[in-house]
Order: sequence, then structure tokens, then C-alpha cells
Amino acid sequence: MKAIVYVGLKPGVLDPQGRTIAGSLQNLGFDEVKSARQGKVIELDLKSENAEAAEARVTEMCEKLLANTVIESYRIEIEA
Amino acid sequence: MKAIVYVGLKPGVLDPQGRTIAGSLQNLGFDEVKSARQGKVIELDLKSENAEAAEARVTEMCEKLLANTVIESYRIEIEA
Amino acid sequence: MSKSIKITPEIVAEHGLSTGEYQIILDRLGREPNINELGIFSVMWSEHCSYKSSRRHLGKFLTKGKRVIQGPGENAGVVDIDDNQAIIFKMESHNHPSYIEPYQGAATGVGGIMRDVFTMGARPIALMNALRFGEPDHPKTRSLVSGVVAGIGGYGNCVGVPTVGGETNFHKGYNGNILVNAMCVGLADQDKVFYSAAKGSGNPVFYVGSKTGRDGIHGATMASAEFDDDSDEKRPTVQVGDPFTEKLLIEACMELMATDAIIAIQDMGAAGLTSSSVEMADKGGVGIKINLDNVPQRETDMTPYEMMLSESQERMLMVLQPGKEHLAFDIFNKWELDVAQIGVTTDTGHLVLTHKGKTVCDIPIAPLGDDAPNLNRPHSATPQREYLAPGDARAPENWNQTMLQIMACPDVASKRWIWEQYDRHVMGDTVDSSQSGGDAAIVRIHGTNKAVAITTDCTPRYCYADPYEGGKQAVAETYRNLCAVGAEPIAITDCLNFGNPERPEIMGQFVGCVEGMNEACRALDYPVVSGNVSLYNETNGVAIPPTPAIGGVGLIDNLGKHATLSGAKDGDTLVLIGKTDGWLGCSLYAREVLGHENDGVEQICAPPPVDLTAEKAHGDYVRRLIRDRRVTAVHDCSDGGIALAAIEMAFSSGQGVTLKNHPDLPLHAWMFGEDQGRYILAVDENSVNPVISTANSKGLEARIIGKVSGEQVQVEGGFNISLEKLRETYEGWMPEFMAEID
Amino acid sequence: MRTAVIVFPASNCDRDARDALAKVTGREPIMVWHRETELPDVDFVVIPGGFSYGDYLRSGAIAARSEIMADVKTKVEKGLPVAGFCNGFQVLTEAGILPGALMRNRSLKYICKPQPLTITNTKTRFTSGFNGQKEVVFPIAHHDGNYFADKKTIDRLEKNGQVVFRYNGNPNGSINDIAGITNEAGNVLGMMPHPERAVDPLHGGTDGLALFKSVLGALQ
Ligand SMILES: Nc1ncnc2c1ncn2[C@@H]1O[C@H](COP(=O)(O)OP(=O)(O)O)[C@@H](O)[C@H]1O
Ligand SMILES: [Mg+2]
Repeated sequence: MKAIVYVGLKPGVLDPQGRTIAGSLQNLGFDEVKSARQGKVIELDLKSENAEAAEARVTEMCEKLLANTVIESYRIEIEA
Repeated sequence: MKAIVYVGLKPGVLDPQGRTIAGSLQNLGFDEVKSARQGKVIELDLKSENAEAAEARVTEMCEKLLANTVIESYRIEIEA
Repeated sequence: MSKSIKITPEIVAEHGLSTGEYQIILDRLGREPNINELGIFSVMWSEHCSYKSSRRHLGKFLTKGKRVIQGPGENAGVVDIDDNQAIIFKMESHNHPSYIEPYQGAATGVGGIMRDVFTMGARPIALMNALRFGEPDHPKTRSLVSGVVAGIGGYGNCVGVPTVGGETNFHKGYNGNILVNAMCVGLADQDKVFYSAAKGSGNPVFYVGSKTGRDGIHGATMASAEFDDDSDEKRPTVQVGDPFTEKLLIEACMELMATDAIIAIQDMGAAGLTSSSVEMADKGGVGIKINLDNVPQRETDMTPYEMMLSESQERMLMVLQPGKEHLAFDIFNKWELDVAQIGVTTDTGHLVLTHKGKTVCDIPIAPLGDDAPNLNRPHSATPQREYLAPGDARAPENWNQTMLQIMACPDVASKRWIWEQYDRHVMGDTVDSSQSGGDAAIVRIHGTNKAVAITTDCTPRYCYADPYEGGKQAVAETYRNLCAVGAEPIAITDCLNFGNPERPEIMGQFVGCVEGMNEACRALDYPVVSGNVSLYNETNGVAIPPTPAIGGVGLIDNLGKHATLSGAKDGDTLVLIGKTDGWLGCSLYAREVLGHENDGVEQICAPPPVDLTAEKAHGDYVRRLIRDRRVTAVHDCSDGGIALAAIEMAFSSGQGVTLKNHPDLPLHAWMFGEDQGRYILAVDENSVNPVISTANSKGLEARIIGKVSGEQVQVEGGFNISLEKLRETYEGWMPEFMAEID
Repeated sequence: MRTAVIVFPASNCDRDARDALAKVTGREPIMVWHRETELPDVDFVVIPGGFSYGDYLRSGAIAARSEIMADVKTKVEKGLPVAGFCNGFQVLTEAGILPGALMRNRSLKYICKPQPLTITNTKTRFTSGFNGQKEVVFPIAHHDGNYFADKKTIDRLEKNGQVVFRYNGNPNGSINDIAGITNEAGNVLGMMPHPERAVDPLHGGTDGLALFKSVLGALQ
């Protein structure tokens, strides 16, 4: 089973990377870019069989390690 | 309009971050984790109106800057 | 938050203001404040900005000296290093933010202290960090260490300023309150030092750097509030650092400072726009009028309250010469930083803020500073501890094992795991850094043959046992570390970390440490030029050990004539300067081997006293020997006594050492006693007699304690261990400890 | 020898590179701001270390797309000698001037230490001045120094003698212990270690001098 975890900065938290990327794209002539935010995707390959149980476990992984919940929020997708 | 760009290492490219994440999760008792890969998500806020045209432009952004095609592949999603 | 918010007693209390303090506000304004005004009073009168618990005590410090150009009161202290050059430095804490979010907390701590230094016109040339973590077994310690170290490195490395040294302790007293104290040293020309007094009315006020967001609103008041189990709820206040912008900000400020455009400049630190504008106006004796609509904003719909209290990083406020505005626009645009004129200085003495055409704040500036609470908190002295006679302390049962146990104890073991994550060489002037394990880092003044020596020190267990002696000792140790490399000690900065000052015994620790420090500063002619106080470092009523971290700075006027601990050669004689009584009370040996701090059987004894007259005489003598090239290596004797100092010298030179025992002292008191004011010198055979006889002629004690030779470190009747085994033990602890998350 | 150092926002070893070049050539290099579109007329260009654009997105990625790099590319094709140290190496790979990529260190940690290296090709214009010395120590200081390229590329680099420096004791996970490579024509060098931080006895060693002297020698 696969789990995909999306981790991004919470709204309002400064994202220097995103801002710099947007600036660079504009410099390269992509004037349509208004702003950019950068986040992480973590793809997990799991031995689990049960999607619901897996989701609960991955939530725990996010809280414990994958996301820094002080500044980041996360979203989980389970793929069978 | 929004574009979401997923950038990940190509298969076959060793992913030190993913490997460490998997190891740490196993250390924390998440034995079901077989492996992990880490990638990036870049969310772009665009002035564009036309989804198809936007996709072509974002593809160009990926080729020019957002992905290093020596080691990375990318996928684009356009949200109206 | 809207302006029509009603000011209730609850809101006043939430802002950390007492009813007495609120009454003063009512009296000064002659009316009720609105929410913006209340917020501004609240941050200006917070512990963090007003130093209300500590101010009257800090006033006692020696702050003047022959090399002091600017003492406390500006963003950082300024000292003269000859040739029209000045060194500008300061140390600051970022304890609470680092506990909540270790990476960003530590990173923004480094960013903040650099801004304090370059705002005065100095290019940062070195960073140091003094870290205190909880006990290694505590479940949070590893991830805190990992995050804090990565954050310090992540910021300093990116900006391109070398992190050249520091200190790291682990103790259960910091389990719930780690300490992250960062120090920055910068270099300026004396005629290009910038101050924060916004003199003159009608001058444009400029905002430069990053945009303002809702970061860290209430950060300043948070940093002054005691932690409790609900602290997690205060989390969204953590700021994120952007070292890339900081680097650009340094370059842009340096460029503008090279012109004559700036009248006054100040970084936006704690309490952001509020404290910077108020302090600049207050010092300049002017008023200031700001149109908040012109403040560069990252978020939409920001309220005046949010803008004034935001602690977004990487921002500066400047007052410019009228007519020079274009210079600021040109330079900051070139560096792609935000730049905006947001206001003007006035002759009203008021802080006036407008937003969307309305006046949202109009208060006199003077009371914000003048009427800030200046408390005389009750303090009770720490009871005296008992003296531990050398004969009353147990000897090791197995000497080798005991020595290795000390080598592997977390406070002693190598911190390579930490400092290898710091760029120690960028800028090309690092002469000596953590890499050598030396007493003080040495950084050359670019393009000259001069250097500054920098050290941070504090022995919290001494301060806990006896705040007065501990405060003295902390200052004296920095003095010693500077002398040990041949530097003339110039001045110190400090970061005074304590628990809740509302408790008399904690306040007693504070007062004791400050008085001890001051005594040492005066005796050593070694003034305080800047510093920072961090109180309320306690969780659920348990305070940290009193930790007055001292950052000392000295001058090496000729790099051909300095010393490190690495130069000892085969056949050199080891000479000890200073008197040894075998003082084991409160020593590392007492803690690690005798178990004096063990729960339930705590029997902490009195720490070693510092004889400041001897301290000065020894320092003068050692510096003279270094200048006369009479010594090949020097190390001060601190934690772990002669044994540990000799081993550290052996590590650094790659040579073994054979130590003699002492005719009158038990061997363990001789080896592990922590008597103060001592140095070990490695001396070439031909210099031994002159070194000892000159010392004796000055009335100083100097004694041969051993020889540099072989591959072992040994003492007759005591330990005998190969350098390799010692090194393996010393280097082994931290990587193994951190391995679980590596 | 006339030299230039390219300066990007947050390049931070630009001064170190300038000092090293000035010391070896006796002339101050020209500092070239990244917004310039054309290199000055020089004999050797250094792309310095640091954190151009904060290392945001990928180390060296944004700098590699700057105006000045387009001209660097053109001049490289005409044979101009260029060296990139640390972040400079990352910029050169991102710009496609050198093959491969520099990924996060295996330990995921930034690492700063004196690093012993073996010079595996002493016949390049960057190493000919080492006079047979095969082992050198240069400081390393990087977070993304883990060299990667696909197998075909690595084989080609090895076969052509383009691998110039190898780590003794691999600090970061680089394939084949690769610390520095040249392009096929041999006029571009990229390396993670910092030779410019080993040019003064106070740096703890002067092994770096020979590298700059090699370039000088090759030009004469
Ligand atoms: N957090 C740190 N950052 C950088 N260097 C450190 C840190 N902690 C310890 N060190 C370095 O490790 C060495 C040993 O530290 P310490 O035992 O405190 O030295 P001393 O007792 O001689 O003052 C010193 O060179 C110091 O600079
Ligand atoms: Mg120490």
C-alpha cells in the first residue's frame, strides 16, 4: 500500500523559498506568476493491508516526524 | 488560476532524504514502512486565464527552472 | 482586531500589565488607551523590552574602560582596537522560541544578533553560541539538539559569517527550558559607527528589508511569560528566518552606510516596529509619525495592532538625511529588498500612527521609556554551601575507568558533532576555532596582522551553588581564556538566563551573579559593554540553574605572538601557573564521580573561590610569556582540573603527557581539583628556569607538573591511558548519542 | 593573468576567491555582478562558493539561470578557463556546463572540515602545478555535495580522466568518491572542496595555491 503525504507551510508563515522561486520565474519572463509556495511530498511504501488503519498510522507519523506542526500542516492520501 | 507542480527524483536516483525518513520512522516503531521517497510540491498562483496555455507555460517553467531534469521528473496539475 | 475593541480589565491583564501599570497609562494619557496604544505600552513595558526586574541591578556594572567607545544602551557594545577600527559585539538569548521550534528559533536568534551588530555599521565577522540542553536521557533532548544546531548552522552558514566557537552543557535543570544564546562580533571603522538616536525633526523615516507579516505577534510578551503545560497553544507566534534576505540586507546596509545618508538606524527586533520607532525617537528626543499604509505588508488586511507588534524578521528602520532618499531607493532596489518611506520625525514628542486616513495611535513617547516599571523585587541570598576538604572526598577506585568516565561525560565529550555543522572558515580569517578545542576562537582582522579573540563561558553548577562566586568565576574564566591565547582582554557581553524573578530565591540568584560579575569586571578592568537578560526560564515552578553566560572579547595586536593549546612539542615541560589547594567542592569530579547532585542525596558543596588579584597577575604574566615567545602552548585549567586540561593539550598537539603527583595533596584532589586562576604552559627546556624564576620573583606560584612525551597520558599512581583510547572515548559520546536520529 | 569572480546574491566566498586570486596573480580580480550580460575580457573566471539565492529550490539552480551565466556558457565553448568551487560547482552543473548533479549529503547534515583529497589527474590545467603532489587537504563546507550522475556519464568521466579530485574518506556519499571534475574539453573545473580557503598558513595549509598557480602556468 502507498501513502502520499503533502506537507506545506501553514498559511501566514513566511515562505522564503516560495518567494524566491516566484521572483526567479518572473525574472525569467514568466510574468504571469503572482506568487509561489513550496512544500514537500513524502511517498511511503507500506506493508499495511487496511487503508483506514494505515491512514491512522500515517497521521501518527506526520505528527511525530513528517510534519513540523508548529509551522506546517499536512494532508494524507492513501493509495491501495 | 493555480498550478501545482510535483517534482520528484527519477527512479534509480538514490534519495538520501527518503532513506533517512524511512529509517527514522522504523526507529520510531513504524515497522510497516518499507521505504520512503521525498519530493517537492510547488504551488503557483498565476494570472493566466486559459488552462491549456497555462499548462504549456508551467511545463516550460519546469524545464527551465523548477526541475533539474538530470535527476528529477515532474508532474503538473492545473486548478481553475 | 478592530479599533473599537473595548479595553476591559481582562484585556489589560492579557497584555501582561498590572492594574498599577495600567493606572499610569491612564494618568499619562488622561484617557483610556485604544487597543493599539495598549499593545504598544504592553510590549514596551514587558520584561523583555523594559528590563523591569533587572534594570536597577544592571546599573551597577562597570561599563567604562580605556577601550570602550559605546557601552550598554545601544544595539551592541563598541570597543576600540586601534587604527581607527572598532569591534562591535553582543550576545542574546532565543531560549523560548528555540524550545518551541528549535530550527527556526535558533536560526532567528542568530539572525537577530547579527542585525544588532550590523545596524551599528559593523560587518559581522564571527558568531559564537552558548547552548544548554536538558539531560541526554530526556525524550526531547535529541531533537532539540539536532534542530538548534541545524538552525544555527543553517542561518550563519548561509549568511557567510563563520561560527567559530561556543559551549554546550547538558543538565536536567534545562529539561523544560533550553538556553540558546548567540553572540555576534562585527568590525567597523570608528568614524563609521551608526547609532539609533533619531536626532532632528522633519527627517524621513525609512523601512527596509522584508515585508511585514503576522509573525510572532506577542512574541515579546511571550518571551517574558513563564511556560506552563499549555505552551503549545502559544505556538503560532514562532517566526521563520530568511538568511538569504539577511545576507542581502547586510550588503545593502553596508552600501548605504558608506554614503552620508543615514542619521540613525536600528533593527526591528523584539516588538518590531514599536520598539524600533519608539527607541529611536526617544533617544533622539523627537516625535515620530508613521503612515501604516506605507508599511510593506506580506498579508492582506493587517491591522495597525498587528503591524506594530509583528516580529517579522530581517527588517530595519532608518532615519535619513532629507534629500538622500534616492540613495536608499537605489541601493535597496538593487538588492531587491523592500524599501519604503513610512514616516517622518516630528517635534511633537508623540508617536502618531495613521491608517487608512485615521489616526489610530497618538501617545507621548517619553512615558514609554521613562515610566517603564523599574521594580525592586525582593531577593533572598542563596545559603552558603559547605566547604569540601580534599581529604574528605573519595578517591577513584579505578583510575583509568574514572578518567574515561569523565572524558565521556556529556559536558566534557567532544562537540565535533555540533561544530562540524558550522562553517568555521568562510571570510578567510579564522585562525583558530572549535576545531582545535582551544580556549578562545581567534579571528584575524581582515587585511591586518591583528586579531580578535572571542570566548563564551559560564559554569552554571558554580552559579547554582554560590551565585556570587559563580558570577565572578564566569567573568574570570573568559578573561583567562583570552589571556591563554595571548589576547588583551577588552570587554564582555553577557546573557543572563534565570528563572522567575518574582520568586525571591531566584531574584537572589540574579542579584548574586550580577554582583559577582561586577566585582570581577572591576578587579580585572574588564567592563560590560552589552548584554541581554532572559528571565522566566522555568516550567511548572522548576527554574533553570542560574546561567549568566559571558562573552569575552580580546585583542591580539600581533598574530606572530599568540598561542593556542596545540603547539606542545615532544620534550616540552609542563608548568602550572597558580596555586592548587585541591578544591573538589562543586567540581566535575564531585558531580560525575562522587554523585553530589544525585536526586535524594544532593550534597553540593561550595565552588572554588576566585582570587581576582591573582587572576589578573596570572593573566598579565601568561600574556607576557606568550609575547616573549617563552611558551609553545597554553591552556587554562577549568572543568576537570589539571587532568582534563593536560589531556586536551595532548589531543591538540598529538603528544602524550606524563604528569607528576603532588607531595601534599591526595592525587585525586591534585588531578581533578578546580582551583581557579590557573594555566598550564608547555615550555621549551631552555625556558623552564626563566619562566619559573620570573614567576617566583613576582610572587606567583609556578611549578613543574609534567612532561610532554610518548603516546600515553599518565600520572604516577593514577591513570595511564593511551591518547588513542582517550580520544576515542572523548569523540565517541556525542555521535553515539545523536545516532538515533541521524 | 586577468581574472574575474562572479557575484550572485548571497555568494559568500566571493571575497575569499578574490583574495586568493589577488595573492596568486598579483592583480585584483574584477568582481562581476550577476546582472551583467557580458564577462569582462579576462583569462580566468571563478564562480565562488556560498549560498546563491539562499540555496532555495536547489543549490545553484537560480544562479545558473542568471544573465551572466549565459555569457559564461558561450565563452566556455570558446575555451575560457572557469572554475567553480562549492556553490560554484553546483551552479555549473545546474547550468549544464558540467554533467551530473549535487544532491543532499548522505548524512543530511551540513559538514565543515579539512578534507584529504587525492588528485586523480595531474595533467589538467588546474592540477599541473602540484609537481607530483597527489594528496592535498582542502576544507569542505557544504550541505549538498553528494555528486550524482547516471552510470553512462560516470563511466565517461572516468574514462576521459575528467575526475580530477577524489575524497579520501567519502564525507557525503558522492559516487566514486568524486570531489571534482572537469568538462570534456578540460577548461572548466567544478569541485566541492575550497582550494581558496587553503592559501594562507593561517588557514592551516596552503595546498590551494598550486591550483591557482596551475591555471596561471597553463596560460603562460
Ligand atoms: N555549541 C558549540 N559551538 C561551537 N563550538 C563549540 C560548541 N560547544 C563547544 N564548542 C567548542 O568545543 C571546544 C571545547 O569546549 P569547552 O569544553 O567549553 O572549552 P573550554 O572549557 O576550554 O572553554 C571549544 O573549542 C568550543 O569552542
Ligand atoms: Mg568551558
